[in-house]
Amino acid sequence: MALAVILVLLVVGTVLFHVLSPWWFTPIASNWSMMDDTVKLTFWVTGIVFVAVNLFMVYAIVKYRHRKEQKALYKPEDNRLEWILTVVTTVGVALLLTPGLFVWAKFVTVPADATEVEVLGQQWNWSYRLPGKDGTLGASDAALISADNPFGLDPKDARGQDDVLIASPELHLPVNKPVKILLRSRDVSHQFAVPQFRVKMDMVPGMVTYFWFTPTKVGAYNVLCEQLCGLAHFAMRGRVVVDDEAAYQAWLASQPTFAQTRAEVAGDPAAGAALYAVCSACHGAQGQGNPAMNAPKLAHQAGWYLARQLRNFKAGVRGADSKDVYGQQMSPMAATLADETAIRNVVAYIATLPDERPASSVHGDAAHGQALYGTCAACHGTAGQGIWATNAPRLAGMSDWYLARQLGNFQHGVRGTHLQDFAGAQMAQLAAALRDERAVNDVVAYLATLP
Amino acid sequence: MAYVALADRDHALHDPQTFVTKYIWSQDHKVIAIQYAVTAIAIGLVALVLSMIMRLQLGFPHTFSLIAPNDYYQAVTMHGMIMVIYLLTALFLGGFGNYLIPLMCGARDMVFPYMNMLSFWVYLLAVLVLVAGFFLPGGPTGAGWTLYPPQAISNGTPGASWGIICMLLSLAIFIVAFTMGGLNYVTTVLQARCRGMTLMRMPLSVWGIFMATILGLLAFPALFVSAIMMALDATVGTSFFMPAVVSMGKAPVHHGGSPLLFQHLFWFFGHPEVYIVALPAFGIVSDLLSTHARRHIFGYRMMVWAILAIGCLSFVVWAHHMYVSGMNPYFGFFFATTTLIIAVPTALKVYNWVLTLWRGDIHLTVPMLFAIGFIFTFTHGGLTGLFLGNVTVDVPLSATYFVVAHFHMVMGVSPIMVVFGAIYHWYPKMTGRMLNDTLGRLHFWVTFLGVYAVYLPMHYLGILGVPRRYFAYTTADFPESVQSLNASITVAALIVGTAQLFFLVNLVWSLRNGKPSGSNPWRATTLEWQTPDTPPKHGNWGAKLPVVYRWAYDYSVPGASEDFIPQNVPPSASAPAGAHA
Amino acid sequence: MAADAVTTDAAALPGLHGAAMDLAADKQAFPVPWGKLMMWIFLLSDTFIFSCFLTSYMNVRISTTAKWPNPSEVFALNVGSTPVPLLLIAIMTMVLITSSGTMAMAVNYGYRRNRAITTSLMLITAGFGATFVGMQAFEWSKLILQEGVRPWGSPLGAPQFGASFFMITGFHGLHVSAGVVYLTVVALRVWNGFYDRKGTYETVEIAGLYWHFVDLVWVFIFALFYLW
Amino acid sequence: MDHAATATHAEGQQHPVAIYMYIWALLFVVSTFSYLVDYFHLHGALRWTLILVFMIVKAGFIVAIFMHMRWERLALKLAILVPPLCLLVLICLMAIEGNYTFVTRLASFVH
Ligand code: HEA
Ligand code: HEA
Ligand code: CUA
Ligand SMILES: [Cu+2]
Repeated sequence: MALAVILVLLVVGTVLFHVLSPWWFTPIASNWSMMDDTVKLTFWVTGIVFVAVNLFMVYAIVKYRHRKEQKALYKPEDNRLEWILTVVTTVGVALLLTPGLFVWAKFVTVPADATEVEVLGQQWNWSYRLPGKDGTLGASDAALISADNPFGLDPKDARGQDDVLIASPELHLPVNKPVKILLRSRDVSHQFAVPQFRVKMDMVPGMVTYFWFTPTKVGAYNVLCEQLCGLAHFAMRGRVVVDDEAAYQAWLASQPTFAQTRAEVAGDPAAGAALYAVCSACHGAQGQGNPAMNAPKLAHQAGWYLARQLRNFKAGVRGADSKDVYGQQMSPMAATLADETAIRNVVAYIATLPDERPASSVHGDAAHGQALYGTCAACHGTAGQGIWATNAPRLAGMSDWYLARQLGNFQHGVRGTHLQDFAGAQMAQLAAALRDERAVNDVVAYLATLP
Repeated sequence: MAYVALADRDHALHDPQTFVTKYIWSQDHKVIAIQYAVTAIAIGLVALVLSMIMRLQLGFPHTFSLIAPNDYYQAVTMHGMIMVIYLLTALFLGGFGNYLIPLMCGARDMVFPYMNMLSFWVYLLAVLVLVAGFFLPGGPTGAGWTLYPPQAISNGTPGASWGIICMLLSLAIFIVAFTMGGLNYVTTVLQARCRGMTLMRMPLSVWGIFMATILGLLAFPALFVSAIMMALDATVGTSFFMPAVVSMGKAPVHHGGSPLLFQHLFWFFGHPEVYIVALPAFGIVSDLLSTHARRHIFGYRMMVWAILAIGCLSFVVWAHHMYVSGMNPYFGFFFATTTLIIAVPTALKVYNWVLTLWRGDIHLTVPMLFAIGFIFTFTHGGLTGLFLGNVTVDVPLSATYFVVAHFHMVMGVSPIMVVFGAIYHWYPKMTGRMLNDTLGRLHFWVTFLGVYAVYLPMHYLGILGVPRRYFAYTTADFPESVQSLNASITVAALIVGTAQLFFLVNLVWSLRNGKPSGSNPWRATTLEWQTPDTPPKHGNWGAKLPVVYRWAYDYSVPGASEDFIPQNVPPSASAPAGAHA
Repeated sequence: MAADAVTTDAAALPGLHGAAMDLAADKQAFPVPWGKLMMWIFLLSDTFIFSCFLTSYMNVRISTTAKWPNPSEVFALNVGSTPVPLLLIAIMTMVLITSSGTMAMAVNYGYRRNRAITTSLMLITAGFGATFVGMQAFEWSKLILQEGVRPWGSPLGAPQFGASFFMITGFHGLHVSAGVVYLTVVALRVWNGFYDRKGTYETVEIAGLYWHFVDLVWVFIFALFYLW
Repeated sequence: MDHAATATHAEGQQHPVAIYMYIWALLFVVSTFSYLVDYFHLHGALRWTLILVFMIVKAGFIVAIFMHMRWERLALKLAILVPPLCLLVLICLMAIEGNYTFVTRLASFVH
């Protein structure tokens, strides 16, 4: 009876696998332990049924397997048995459903003392908004979204002025305080999910959805997007850091309000020119870049991107890795820029520099590169022009040798590994899709052909 | 009675003359069935290959890196859609439905053979349009088989320009094809049965296919409508499903649409759809079990009522796919309740299958092996469904590999088991030859053990929180062990995938070399085995329609000379009337 | 149940029990021709299509924050200088109802094997249908040219207004147009005695079912789109 | 039910032409009523009830008389008229859902 034996083995094996499996829920870090309980309960009930049904089947297979002059029993209906089974099943189902509904009732009723936090999802990263002093969030509108109002807040709405805007994918929360997470999306549906919190919810463009929980463990947790949102869905990461009260307040204090972000003055090219003198040594007076100095072209690169990279270098988010030789050279240079204003000024100056095409130095199969570039185009644009909304810098007409080197760095964990470098980490995940050096050169070669 | 005569009214069978009218433009339900089946299996193999490519990426992301993220999402999407719609739906209804309904009901053909023929050709067109997506600029859509807008039609999703249009068009065409066929199946079952064939004497195969067809006729409209509206949103610029969105930093062009509306429409179709592929499997497996256990199906009436109950309930559970979609959270109470209620009739079917084996005279033939494999995997998959149906339990598991494991176990494995069992069972009737037994057993064991090795561990990835529809993970997200588990799953999947060659080889080889089967190799009671010639000729029954005297399950009737009494045998000393008229 | 072939005399038994007996009958569940049942089931399926359209329209209309234009003004016609609300729509409704009436009678005369009257009634029905489509074309052009309403937006308010309107009335219009062709074909066959030769006029009734359904759908569109 | 008897014994559906005329007239009247509902700018619950009532009445007549449902066997009546009921669930829930979306939009968007 090979079949019977194997079926028994499968049943036993299944149970054993369940018991011994190292793959199980991540340690819970929220108040939703009841969810785990309902799961465990369900495992018990269904597990018993699974074993019972299959072992009975095995019994039948063994006992009633075909033998000479054996005849099956002819007894079409057995209503009593059917009814008993119906009742048992109904009871079993009720046993599962009732606790489930009770917990769900908790889920849909948000505690009165829960503070609101808005999560804004977009292809393919996260940002957050806190109500600020007045405890209420201002109105938003997709039509208002732009590079300098990424949250699309209504400038005329008084409630919005003190809203705290967190442009980074890292959110901090105070431990043991219930939060109501409001979910808003800028483009397509996403899902804000942190396995350790158990609860999650889609964010649907054109409306605002919610769920609530109370973080119970201090620590840092990865945010995963669990609603297919396009090509980089799998690389859409954020982080929730659960702090004790003191640390939380400290963090909160360092975050700008909407009013403050509006107040920021544009950089001053004239002031920037002076600062740029330092840079020009390597990057050239026209910011045209200089392979000999390993300095990439800066002219015509998106200002917001340059500013972010300068901040990263200053903060050691980039260029800290010992393998990143040239990055390490850049860090001290960036350090000479005193503050945010300095950064803005120098970026403003770079914006005034003329755009001249660097000679191409990387050789590869542009046709093949074009095929590969299909993936990159999603963020960097079909023309490689760069898109602020996806944090993607310009690639077309930039120093190709530099692009190749950076792709290499991303692939080999030289860049994009720092905890705060979310965009870099995302790029690293996508760069991993390029099989080898050849693939890298092909893409870069294709980029060189773009106008 | 004026109208009773209607059913006796024989078809004006156009008798096919040329090879073309016989095998290509054929109006014979059996030929159409085979055309449907071959097309479905062919496209199914494409989906199979796609799944293998996906597995290679998931199992060995950096060793092979055959594909880029956009290819992966296109593979996932086409894999899912092809498997559900173009393989299983078409194979069960267009294939088995076409072949079995007239034969099992004792009809000469479908009631409207010409329309039936059109149905196939339109289906073929749908498949071609779908495949065309692969060759258009941007490739097929990568929006996931659920095609949620805005994502499905906005840049940043592969194939958002041409692919999605192809997909929507193909679906619309498929629905037209299905409607033409479906109207035929339903009307044939209701109006064209032979004398003595009452509904409560019909084999459960027919019941399952019949109910599935009704579900199709009532559920596909929702998909049809949403396909049209999404196509309009994409091409004309209407805003049904599209709110104001800032895609890639560009200013909104749409205003005020509701993405949730699409999700509701999709699942109003989608959930009945999963039963469309399940119910025929339920029906067919019942007949396999009863025939090869030489015992009547246990609790026939209950089985019929269960099919009806499941069919009705399946229209009021759809939003269990949307517990965490941001819909009105209070819906959770309603849908969790209705969803778990479905478990009861389904449970009864499971019990009755097992109870059919109990006190039977079980022959472990290849079809029987697959039938038992079905019970095992379906019970497993169904039970995991209870996790997901119970709203609270679903929240942590939704959108993880637990879901993927659930629906493969219950849809990607168990109905496929039935498909295989059924082909081993009816191949003799279709060709007059048996399939090779050794190859068959080999095929069963590798497939059965293989798929369990694929999908059992997958649940635990889900519990750990590994999300579905991920091209790759980083070690920052999940422990190394996840990677190694994925690798082993891939290996198992590859083995199973290649094992299908046993089957394909068997199909072709036995056509010539299989041992002749005779007209009723399994000594079965149902009408299709009682045809005057095997394979049945055009018109099925020769001069005279059969007359039915008993239900489909008179196996091992006490006092009978044989351990089975065909439905068309009148009661007599050697063949007493069964307990069940 | 008797073991030999059963043939229930369905017409004899009224009520639920009768229904049960019908369904328990062998050979066929309903005392109607194959084609007629098939048409009924098709219409059932079509009902789901139109219901989904209307439900979607309802959902987007409820959920939009933009102003929803008032149909009774948008679809008003000027008689002299005074605007009469929904005038054209009212007329269209009457036209369609009338066509349904003539169709019903056509079916009737069909069964009485009165070819001349049947044919003419059907052609009249088709004629009304064509008129309806014509009026709809007029209404569309008025909406597009004068009101500036487009499927992707409208000066009057919510873009879903135009979108739903064009989609729903358009889909209904297609049904009507198809019906006109269908009726004409059947009418001609009636005329050349095709059904006398075939021995039954059920096709006329089947065509009738389809036509009445088109009318039925309009009843809902009228109430839910124009009057809401 | 004698109608049914005749209907099934004689060929197909034959009923006195007068009845069609009668229903036709009725439909005219009811349509006019529902038109007047709008004409007199009735509002709120009253408007809704009237509109829906007239709609159902008209639909009823068309199905029952023009489409001969009235003379069909109960089995067929049930088979055709019961399935659409599951649409009611969809319609009601979609109304609620639309409302929910609307409320969240009011709560947090500029309008
Ligand atoms: C053949 C197809 C099929 C079948 C039959 C089922 C059957 C069921 N499914 Fe499944 N399901 C799918 C195909 C199917 N499903 C697919 C394709 C998806 C994913 C779509 C996507 O997102 O891509 C899905 C997803 C899915 C979800 C959404 C998960 C999510 O996205 O978060 C849910 C949630 O409720 C669910 C529930 C159920 C339930 C309760 C059943 C029930 O019908 C199961 C009933 C059966 C049993 C319960 C087993 C037998 C019973 C017994 C042995 C009795 C003993 C029981 C007790 C005593 C308690 N399914
Ligand atoms: C019937 C449906 C069906 C079937 C049979 C399969 C079969 C398989 N599926 Fe598929 N799958 C889906 C339906 C199905 N799948 C759906 C709906 C999705 C969701 C898509 C989405 O998220 O949008 C999905 C998604 C999906 C994923 C998740 C991808 C992701 O979320 O990132 C994975 C990953 O491993 C996977 C793997 C496999 C594998 C390895 C097989 C193997 O093939 C199983 C082993 C092989 C067999 C059991 C034999 C199969 C037989 C045939 C295919 C018939 C061919 C005909 C002959 C051989 C005669 N599938
Ligand atoms: Cu964002 Cu997936
Ligand atoms: Cu479902």
